[in-house]
Amino acid sequence: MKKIEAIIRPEALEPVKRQLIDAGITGLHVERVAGHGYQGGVVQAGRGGQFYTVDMIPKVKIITVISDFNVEPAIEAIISGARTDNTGDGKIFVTDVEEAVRVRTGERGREVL
Amino acid sequence: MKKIEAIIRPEALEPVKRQLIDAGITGLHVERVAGHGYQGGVVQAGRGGQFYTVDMIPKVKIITVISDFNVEPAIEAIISGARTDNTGDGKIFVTDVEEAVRVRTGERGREVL
Amino acid sequence: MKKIEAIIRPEALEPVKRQLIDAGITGLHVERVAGHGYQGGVVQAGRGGQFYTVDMIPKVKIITVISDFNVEPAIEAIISGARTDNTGDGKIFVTDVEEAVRVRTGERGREVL
Amino acid sequence: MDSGNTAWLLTSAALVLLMTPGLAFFYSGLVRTKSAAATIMQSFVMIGVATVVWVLWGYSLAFGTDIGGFVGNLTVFGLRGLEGDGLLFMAFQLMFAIITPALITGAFVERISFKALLVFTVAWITIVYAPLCHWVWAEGGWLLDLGAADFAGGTVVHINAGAAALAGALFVGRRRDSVAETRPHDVSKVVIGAGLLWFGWFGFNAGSALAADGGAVNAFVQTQISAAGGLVAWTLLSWKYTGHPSIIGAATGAVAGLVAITPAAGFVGQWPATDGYLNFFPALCIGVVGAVLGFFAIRALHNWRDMDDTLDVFAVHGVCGMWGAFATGLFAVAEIGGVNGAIGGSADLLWRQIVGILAALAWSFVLSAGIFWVVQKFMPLRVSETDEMIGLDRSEHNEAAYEYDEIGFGWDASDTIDEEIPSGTEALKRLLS
Amino acid sequence: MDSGNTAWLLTSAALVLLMTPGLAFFYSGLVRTKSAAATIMQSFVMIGVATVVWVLWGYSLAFGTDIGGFVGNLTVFGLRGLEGDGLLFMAFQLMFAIITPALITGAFVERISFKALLVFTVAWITIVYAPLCHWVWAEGGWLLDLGAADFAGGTVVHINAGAAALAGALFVGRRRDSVAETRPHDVSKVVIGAGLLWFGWFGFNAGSALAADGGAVNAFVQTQISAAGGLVAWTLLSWKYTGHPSIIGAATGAVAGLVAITPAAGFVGQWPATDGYLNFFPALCIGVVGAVLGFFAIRALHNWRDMDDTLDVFAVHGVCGMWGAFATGLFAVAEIGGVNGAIGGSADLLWRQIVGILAALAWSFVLSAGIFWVVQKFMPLRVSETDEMIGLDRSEHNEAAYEYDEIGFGWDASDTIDEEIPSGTEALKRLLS
Amino acid sequence: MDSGNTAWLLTSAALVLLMTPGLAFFYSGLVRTKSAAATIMQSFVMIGVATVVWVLWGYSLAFGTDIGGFVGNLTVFGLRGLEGDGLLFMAFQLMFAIITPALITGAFVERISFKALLVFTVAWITIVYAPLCHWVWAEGGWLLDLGAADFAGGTVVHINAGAAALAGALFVGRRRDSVAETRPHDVSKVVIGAGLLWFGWFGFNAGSALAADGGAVNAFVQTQISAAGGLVAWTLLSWKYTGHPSIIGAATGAVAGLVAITPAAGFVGQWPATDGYLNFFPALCIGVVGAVLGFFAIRALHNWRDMDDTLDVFAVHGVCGMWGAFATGLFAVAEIGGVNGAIGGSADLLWRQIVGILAALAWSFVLSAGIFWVVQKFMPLRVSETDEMIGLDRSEHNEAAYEYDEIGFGWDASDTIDEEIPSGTEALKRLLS
Ligand SMILES: Nc1ncnc2c1ncn2[C@@H]1O[C@H](COP(=O)(O)OP(=O)(O)O)[C@@H](O)[C@H]1O
Ligand SMILES: Nc1ncnc2c1ncn2[C@@H]1O[C@H](COP(=O)(O)OP(=O)(O)O)[C@@H](O)[C@H]1O
Ligand SMILES: Nc1ncnc2c1ncn2[C@@H]1O[C@H](COP(=O)(O)OP(=O)(O)O)[C@@H](O)[C@H]1O
Repeated sequence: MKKIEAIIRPEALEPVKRQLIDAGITGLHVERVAGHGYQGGVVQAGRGGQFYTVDMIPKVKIITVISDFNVEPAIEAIISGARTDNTGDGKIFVTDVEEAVRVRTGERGREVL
Repeated sequence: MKKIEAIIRPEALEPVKRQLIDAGITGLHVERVAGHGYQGGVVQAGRGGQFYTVDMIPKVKIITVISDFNVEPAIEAIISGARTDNTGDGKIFVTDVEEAVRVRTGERGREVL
Repeated sequence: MKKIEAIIRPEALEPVKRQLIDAGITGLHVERVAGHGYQGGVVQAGRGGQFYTVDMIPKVKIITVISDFNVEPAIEAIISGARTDNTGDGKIFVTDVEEAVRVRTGERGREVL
Repeated sequence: MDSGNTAWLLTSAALVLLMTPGLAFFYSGLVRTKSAAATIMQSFVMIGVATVVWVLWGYSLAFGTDIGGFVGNLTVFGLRGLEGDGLLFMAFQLMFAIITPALITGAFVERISFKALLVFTVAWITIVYAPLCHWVWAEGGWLLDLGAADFAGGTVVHINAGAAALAGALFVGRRRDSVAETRPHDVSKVVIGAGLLWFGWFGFNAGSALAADGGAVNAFVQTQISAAGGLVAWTLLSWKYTGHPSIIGAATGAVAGLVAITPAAGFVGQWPATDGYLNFFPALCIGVVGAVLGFFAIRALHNWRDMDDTLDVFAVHGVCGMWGAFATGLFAVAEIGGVNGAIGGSADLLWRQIVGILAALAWSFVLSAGIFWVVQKFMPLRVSETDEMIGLDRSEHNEAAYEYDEIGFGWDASDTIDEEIPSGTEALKRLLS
Repeated sequence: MDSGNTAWLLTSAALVLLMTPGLAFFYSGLVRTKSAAATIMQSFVMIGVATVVWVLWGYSLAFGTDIGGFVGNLTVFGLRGLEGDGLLFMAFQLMFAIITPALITGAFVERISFKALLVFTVAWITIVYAPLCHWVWAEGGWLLDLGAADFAGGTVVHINAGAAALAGALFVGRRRDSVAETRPHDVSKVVIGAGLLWFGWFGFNAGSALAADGGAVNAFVQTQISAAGGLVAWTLLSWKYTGHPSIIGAATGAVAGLVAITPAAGFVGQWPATDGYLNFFPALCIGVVGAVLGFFAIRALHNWRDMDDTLDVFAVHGVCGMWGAFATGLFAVAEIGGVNGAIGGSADLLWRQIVGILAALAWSFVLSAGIFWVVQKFMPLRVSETDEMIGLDRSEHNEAAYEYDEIGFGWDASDTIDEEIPSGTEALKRLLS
Repeated sequence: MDSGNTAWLLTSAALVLLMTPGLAFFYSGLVRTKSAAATIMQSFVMIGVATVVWVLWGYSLAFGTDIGGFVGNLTVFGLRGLEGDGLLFMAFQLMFAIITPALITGAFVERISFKALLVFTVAWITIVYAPLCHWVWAEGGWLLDLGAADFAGGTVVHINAGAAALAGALFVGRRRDSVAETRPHDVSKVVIGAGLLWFGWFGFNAGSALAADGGAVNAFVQTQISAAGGLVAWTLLSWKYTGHPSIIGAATGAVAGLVAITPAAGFVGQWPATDGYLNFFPALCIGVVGAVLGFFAIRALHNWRDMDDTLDVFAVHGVCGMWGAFATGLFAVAEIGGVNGAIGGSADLLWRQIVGILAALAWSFVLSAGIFWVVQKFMPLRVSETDEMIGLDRSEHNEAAYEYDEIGFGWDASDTIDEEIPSGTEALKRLLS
């Protein structure tokens, strides 16, 4: 099992979620995060019309634990939902998961995903 | 060392926390997440009495890094605190942790947990 | 590639961020969490002057995925920004990351960090 | 006007002004976070825009010398020659001209273009509101001459706003992501908004007596009873239909009761006229029935796909406004407002009320639709799909409603300055040098 | 009543109405997020319920023709025959009957069953409030005849609510998870609530002069001074005892000062009576001592396990109300309110005040406990353990106070409709077809 | 004073009181979350502190018997001998003495020491505010005798607060982390604050007529028009300069318009004096120009490093206050306020206005700086670097503004008590035993 963590734009959440569901991946959860990377920051304006930049940008993190064979489809789904070709589109990280347990039943392993 | 991540109902937080502490696991942190899985969604009502469903459900994620021998007790503690036998009770994921550092002292390894 | 997760005090966020950026690590994101550990809790006062303790403490989690050779510098940067020598300074956890993808380009591996 | 009446009318005008921020909160609490600030702005900006329009030409079109029963002329353009009581009446009426367009905005929150809204508003006050106001309240207005009764704005404000909302919902089109439902992001904002509306409504209704006398007292009490009836009724309805007593329902019910009593507040009260044994009855009935009608109107309209009147302006203001105008024709008693309604023995008033309702409805719907139709020739009425997805706060105003999160907004390394902060005397020296 | 007095009383009644939404915010800010909306509702719904009860039979029980000094009869049931000044007085009194039960709700927030609360409230206004109100303010009421002085509701509103809160805390029982403390989730809500309360309290106290005259002016000024004294004193106390000047303490101190001056506002002012050199003194003293008593009352009561009067209704309203009533007996001067207190040379008033305090306390506590005792025979007074854990917002009302988080609430895939959105004219055509 | 005038003045005083909580919200919304509650407290506490100072000696210094045109003596110390109309005037004036120091706090939010703020405030009301108030409004005051016109506090309140803010920003020093910008954490709080300010400002300006007459009506209308002009102008300016119509800009523009009209409200109105064809013009011009000046003043001042007047008190209150005082000298017409301005043919008033502006500016800046200079000898004016980083909410008051997050604050295991909760009768028994 692998864990996919994708940091994306908040407004990409729904398209990505839809793509993942279409790809058969329905178990997931999301978190609000603030990101910092190549994207320079968000420009805001003061009430005197002066501009300033905030260097932490609101992002959303989608996390889903999936079977190994689902990794590539998941990555593709996320990219197709989140890509706008501008910096700040986000990153996807893949890590290994050793065990998964369903609280309701105590079942373990791939079936619980 | 292993990292345990458990997605549970918000109202199960305190029972789970108490079970973990009783099991000797006191180092942990929690996050708010929104979940999507088998559980269908939350039904809400509009002011005209119409119903609608919100497909992302508020959940809490408990994260604790523990020694390997603590994994089974921790899983049991979480299940015993969070299980209601209804869908939506949550999932537990276990991953490997390579190193742990205590900021205050710079110490490393199992002792810092 | 390794993932560094550091749970720190909220007010240490900026010093830590600055240290990381100085160490050449600019890709990161942060989350709000509530922590529980050796630190006893936050003492608050009621309006009749009575005191009480809240056992979950607001913390910030910084997450950055970096190349293996950057792990030690990152740990040092975090410690130097967050250490106050009091309990509650926080913990750093290191885990392995198998793959990283840049959504904007689809590129993979160390270059995307 | 003596000092007491002046004091009450000044107070009333201030109270009605406060209703618009109250409405801004009421509406904002009902939408999603990402358009929460923009929704506030859509009401708040009306205080500026409507005031300017009103003091320039709006008041004159409404209350200038009558032209054919239909509209006023420009004799009092720019407040020409107004002072004392006339000026006070202008100010009181101004507050109504502010809140009415603000009410309409509920129909197309979360997607309207701010620019289009401003253009629409200026045109709407001029073309739709001012004439209708003239018909009903100005000397020579044809509905006034006909004898239709509208104490504080059932037709002018509520039916008018409701019908325009209907046109707006049709022309702006439904939200892209959620046809039928709105998801309130802050219940407490809804209730405090309703509380401020209720408070201000005493100025709206009891102020419409234009004096601090028994008529104002009567309007005050009718208002309170009807609002309470609406509150209780809607709470119970939501309890019955959803299994839970809805807080937003309670707030909405109060507003429904307030809307319904608006045209009636100065005409109903004593009941039955002969011995007044049940004086509480007409207002309670108007409030309760208003809530019931509003509740089922929302249910009915939510099944209608093209009509995404998001915050139910037509259901709450249009339907309850019509009911209130109709109920005035039922319950009016000569002892209170000088004219009897159908139950009091005279069917005349009822027919006149129906004429007033239909005239207001048709006039407002047709002309509002016309204005939208013209405006959309010049600019899009709604924002782009991406902007709608991002939310109006960021896309239209570049100002998120909330940045509560200290993360990323708290203490920003890039800004920090290492230089010493000068002492006060040092800074003063630098200033003077 | 002339137009000026009418204007002031209308304004005052509106101001007192606004206190209830203010209280809703004050209380809501003090509880935890998960019951934030429910707490607002518990106050807000009173505006509906109490209004209906009051206009039907409550006012008549309180101010109908006296029966043995104890209660009114049903002569003015349903507002029968009321108009003009009588109707205005009814409306003003109504606002007091709304806020008093709302005050009580602070004692059992976060666990009360909404249904039980409604049943309790209807019974309480009828059985407890209306008679006590009659004793103190109605012609023939035995406390009035005795000569006990209560200008604006120290006994009727505050002691009454405080004693009922005590009974409520005992019968509903303590919260399951936290015996002694409440954790305010929104300090700004607490302060804006206190601000609205303060603003409305000018109507409460200065309105109780029932005229816009020197008496109203005096009550206004005493109110302001006492509230300020309470604010400052409580801030300093919290500073001393916790090391930090508490913001919630400042807001609470203001309320304590306002409560304490309520019975006294029309009786104190000139000081000493002979030359008035220290006119500021009685009110400042009442406010400061009120805050001190309230502060230590909270400390004392929080050690008492069974008594989880969560938002300290008894400490703030009961204790400060008693102090205010007592202080009236100390500081009253004939120059202001026509009667002298103990310091002014006449111990009579003081004894009458003590009788009034004890009568209100006993009456309210015993009968409120009785009502709870009966209600719990028919329905549980509190929600289940799970529901308490989930919080009243979701369990009782299925409406979370806040859904600020865009995640999961922002843009919902399941709802999105791919169909084209029709243009306005298209939609219009469909509508007409 | 008759009952009508008394009613209006009581209402006005209450309205002005409400402005301070309104300001607290306005300011709090503009700062970052971590000092949101502290910012509210900095305004709210003024209601307590200024009231105590004012009723003890402040009012007497301002309105006691004149000493050399410069200050009042202590004849009315502690409200000695005040009653009726005199007491009412005291109360109305008190509300101004509350909000003025509250306005200043915007200059040094997020870093001021609360203790230093309190000490500064007491000194400032005594040394700076009371004398300046005497000059302008008290019998014998030199600016009044000179003939300078300040209807409702352009010099006394706004220029005064603006200049003191400048001194405060210099002495307290800039924020450590962000020199030039503030980051509003809650736009809705800003707007509701502006709404309450606007509402209260009717009391401020129309109340300053000290009667419910044509003068009050005129002031009311001028206030509304100017505020609306400011709102619209600032919105358009932000749109032009940033590409988006700013919501905070709209709120700020309204405040700028309100500030600018304050000194003029009772002097301008009819335009031109001869035929009044453009009666709307002076107020609209004052509001629009006020907004333009405020907007560019903010831009200009933000480039100035040492001057971190965080919430732009000088730009909004100082600059717009000066403009308003100047504009009074331009637009005043004898038909309204009894004196003609420069355009009306008499340059005299304009010169007097300029003297008044400069006197207020210099007096307030120099003495305020002096007070800060002295206070900093005894205690630090600002909190430590760590405390600033943590935010004033936690470091100064140990009370976070918001604890919305249920996590960690919802249900706390450590507190949970396993014991049975006793039934009500059981608890009652325990209580009685
Ligand atoms: N190495 C990293 N570790 C953790 N998060 C990262 C890392 N790099 C980027 N991110 C997150 O991904 C977001 C997008 O990355 P960014 O570099 O801005 O754009 P892009 O991926 O288009 O180059 C950032 O806001 C940040 O939250
Ligand atoms: N594969 C997964 N990856 C990440 N989170 C998951 C996954 N499956 C479920 N979750 C989380 O666990 C929660 C509970 O799962 P759900 O399927 O609804 O119920 P159950 O575990 O009882 O079958 C979901 O709301 C979601 O947040
Ligand atoms: N084993 C753990 N797993 C996850 N989070 C932990 C663990 N131990 C500590 N933490 C987090 O780190 C924070 C600091 O730890 P704490 O034990 O309080 O202080 P210190 O690290 O100084 O001993 C805690 O608030 C908690 O959020």
